[in-house]
Amino acid sequence: MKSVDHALSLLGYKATPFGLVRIALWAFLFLYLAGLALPPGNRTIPFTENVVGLPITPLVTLPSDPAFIDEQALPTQGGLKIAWISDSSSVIYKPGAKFLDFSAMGDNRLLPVETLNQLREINQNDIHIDLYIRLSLRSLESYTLTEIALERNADIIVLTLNPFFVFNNHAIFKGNTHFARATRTWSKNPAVWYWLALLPQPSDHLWAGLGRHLNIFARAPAFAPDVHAAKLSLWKAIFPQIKGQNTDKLSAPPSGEGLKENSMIFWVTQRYLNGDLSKLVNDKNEAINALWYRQLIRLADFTQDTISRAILLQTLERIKASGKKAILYLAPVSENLREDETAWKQYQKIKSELKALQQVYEDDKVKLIVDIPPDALNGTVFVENDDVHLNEVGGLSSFLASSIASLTSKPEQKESTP
Amino acid sequence: MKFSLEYSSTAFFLDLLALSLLLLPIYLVASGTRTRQVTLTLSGLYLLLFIAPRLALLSLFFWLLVFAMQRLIANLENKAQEKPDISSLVLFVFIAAVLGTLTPMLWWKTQEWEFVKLINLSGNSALSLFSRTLWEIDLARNIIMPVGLSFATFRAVDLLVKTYIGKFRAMSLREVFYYGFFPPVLVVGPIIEYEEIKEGASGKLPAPKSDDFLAGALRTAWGFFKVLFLASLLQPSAQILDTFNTQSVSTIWIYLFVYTWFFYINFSGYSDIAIGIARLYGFKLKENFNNPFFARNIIEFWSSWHMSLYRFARRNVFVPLGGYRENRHLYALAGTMMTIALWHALSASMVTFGIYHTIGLILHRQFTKWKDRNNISLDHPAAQLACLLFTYLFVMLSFPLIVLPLGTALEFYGSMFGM
Amino acid sequence: MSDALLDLFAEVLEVDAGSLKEDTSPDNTPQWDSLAAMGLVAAIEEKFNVQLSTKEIMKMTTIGLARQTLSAKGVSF
Amino acid sequence: MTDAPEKNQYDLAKTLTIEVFLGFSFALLSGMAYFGSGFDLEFIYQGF
Repeated sequence: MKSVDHALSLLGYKATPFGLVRIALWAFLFLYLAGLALPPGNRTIPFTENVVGLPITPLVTLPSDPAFIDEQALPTQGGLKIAWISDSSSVIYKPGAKFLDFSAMGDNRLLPVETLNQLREINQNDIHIDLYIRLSLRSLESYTLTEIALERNADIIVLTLNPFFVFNNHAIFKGNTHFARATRTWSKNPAVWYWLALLPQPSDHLWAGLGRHLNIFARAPAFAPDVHAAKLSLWKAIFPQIKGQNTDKLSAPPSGEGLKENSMIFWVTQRYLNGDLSKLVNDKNEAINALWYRQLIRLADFTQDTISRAILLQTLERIKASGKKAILYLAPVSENLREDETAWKQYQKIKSELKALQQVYEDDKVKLIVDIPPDALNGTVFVENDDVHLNEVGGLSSFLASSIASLTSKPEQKESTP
Repeated sequence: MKFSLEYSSTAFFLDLLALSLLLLPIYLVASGTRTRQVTLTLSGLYLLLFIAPRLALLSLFFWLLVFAMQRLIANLENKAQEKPDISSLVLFVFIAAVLGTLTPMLWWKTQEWEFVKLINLSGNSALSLFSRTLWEIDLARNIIMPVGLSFATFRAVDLLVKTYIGKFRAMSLREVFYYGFFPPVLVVGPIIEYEEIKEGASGKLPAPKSDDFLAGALRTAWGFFKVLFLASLLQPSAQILDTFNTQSVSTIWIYLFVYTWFFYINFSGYSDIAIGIARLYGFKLKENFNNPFFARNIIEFWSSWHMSLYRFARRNVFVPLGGYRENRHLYALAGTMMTIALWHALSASMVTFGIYHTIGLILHRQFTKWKDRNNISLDHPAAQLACLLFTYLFVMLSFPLIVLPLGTALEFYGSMFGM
Repeated sequence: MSDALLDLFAEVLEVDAGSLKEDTSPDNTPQWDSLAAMGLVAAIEEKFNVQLSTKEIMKMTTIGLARQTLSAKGVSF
Repeated sequence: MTDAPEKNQYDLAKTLTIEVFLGFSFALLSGMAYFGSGFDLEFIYQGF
């Protein structure tokens, strides 16, 4: 159907270069006006219900939302602003809670909350925490969050390094919806410009550009659930209903399930376990986290020019360049990891690599904590069959609180030894 | 362990549109045919990088082989002019080349999981030989199904057939890669012929003018609107495909009716986007749909649904099988229909789909002969409407075969008729 | 000017010769695409008494190309 | 031959209104396509 050309000839309109520019301007104007009429919409921000009434602002959106950061969250004034950047190792799971369930996070506790309580106990008050936590956060996303935290001028950055991912080249990012926001922050750091050409898709750049000026694009994702619901009610109004099918399921917004099976499972099972999953499941065929993580840690790659190292170095460089205070700590690991000798050896190698970086990057403002002192971990309980997720904090929160306090109170900081 | 390999073509087209904002000014300024061909090839490759770098590498490898085969056949075809005695050799090489080109697609359609494992693992490993960074980025990209393989395969076969019948001389790598990586048609077609994007008699590629930009932009916006808004409104109709055994007969018919429109709007929307974006670069690709649901007979339907596939099947299957010879016409019809059906999937349901529509074509042929013999005219509007409705009904009934395995499709028909 | 080839196509496709041109093809002419074209090859072979190979038939995607193929086989118009 | 002035005004007015209409339809189509998709691109069924 050559309808477009036909329609244009019917209109009797002859396109000219200036005509095209005028049309484009009109289109932009109408989109802008439509955007004005659009409120910000309430984005579903995970962990909101975990921090009710606390001076803590969760900022990271659902994985399916390209905004990546809740830009509506107002920056807080005064007091000490801590930016807590972490993955699920900062979540204290209620026994039986599912790991990747974004919607049922409410009854789990958070390590930053426990640490805030500890800080208050050692009369470090007037503290506000910007919470940059996402389940399955990978090193590239945590680098972008570091840049964003510096943009939102955090006073202290607390950043978790996950031993199972820090040197793992198989998983530098999870899903690509964070790239639209990342384009803005990466453009400030020439050392990573080559990432801009290889990682964010052209549509991410387009979305970043359009989203900054046109609300209709920036705020659309927040309305995804309402649009879904509107379409469904339209459908229900016109067409007969499917009996027995809970059509409301269809209207459920795309919460966390954006995390489709990640490709890492494919590479590991196909390449390193030649397709046999039995090493990852127990006799009841349930996936065992510990077994999965112990395969992952085998992938740690210590050669110099890997992208995972490049990301870690960029994170450290940018923090140093900012002059801001920071604590980067390697998330503690359960002693059960010793059951897998190769995994334990890899874990030791990871620690020695980080200690080498410690010599280079540690100073009075930036702490790179590789070994959490053992007494800080008494009372800490790891989830059953899991080497990194927590059920009980134990002494970890007070250790982190004192580490943060040590950075803030003593201005003339002598060369500190851990 | 299976992977959900669903892929969003929308993301690809959004990328192509975004890239075009940067590319079009360059395209307008660097107006040499070679530079334009190379620019388009590189941008096609670049876009595949975002699906997965391994897909870009495998596509390069595929089209490199096509280049080699095309050159070989062209040279042999040349020699055969002077020494006709080698023409059977040329035929043999040609058939081997076509079968070789079809192999990846056939392998995928018959052994999906094994083929998916192979291309992901081998593609990724091969990447590590070229660039460590690309290899590491590739590891984090999704596991892919061979996006656009069926389209690329038929474009390649078309090229080889035209070389064999002497229409094309030996082509340069630049030309073959330009044809292989022409961005708008990479993911969901249409299955274009090389002539549609070839330089004109003047040796120049068409330069987009203002009306090309306007028509192209409008057509693209219209395509996105159809796919992202209209089709998504009708998408709930797909529920019937897995809940039909507990629904009322009327619900099944209504949902199937809506589903055919969802399928058409979604698929033709993608073609609108592809043709629209190609138009931004000045290319006027042949149409891929022509109101198929308003066709008055089955032959008219098949010449207005996924027309690029139909044209491919007609020139590369129907004609060689003797479509224009009285005695071989039936075989040609059946061959053409089966090619169209089995291109979608090598499954029992698609074989049935092919047989179903071949019978439809044959019955239409007999009906036309009978009608002409008794000089009955169907020009009366009521008759035209009846033909339209009957054709649509005939096509609608075949839809379950496209999306359901044969057993389930038969159950679907059972519940459609209240059995 | 009536031309033997155009007349033949007009007769087989049941269309008037005036509407046929050198670039007429099945893509742009519904009649050529319909069942009427079934007897096309036989008509050409009979009228110009030539034997057409599959390859030659495949090349005849427009009237112009048909003319080319036939003149290559020594048919004069 | 130069057109009468009112004809020019008429043409100009007609062109501008058509351009406004085209600009509006672009905005409508792209806005509804993006916003109306519910932004969940994953569910879009891939034609073949």
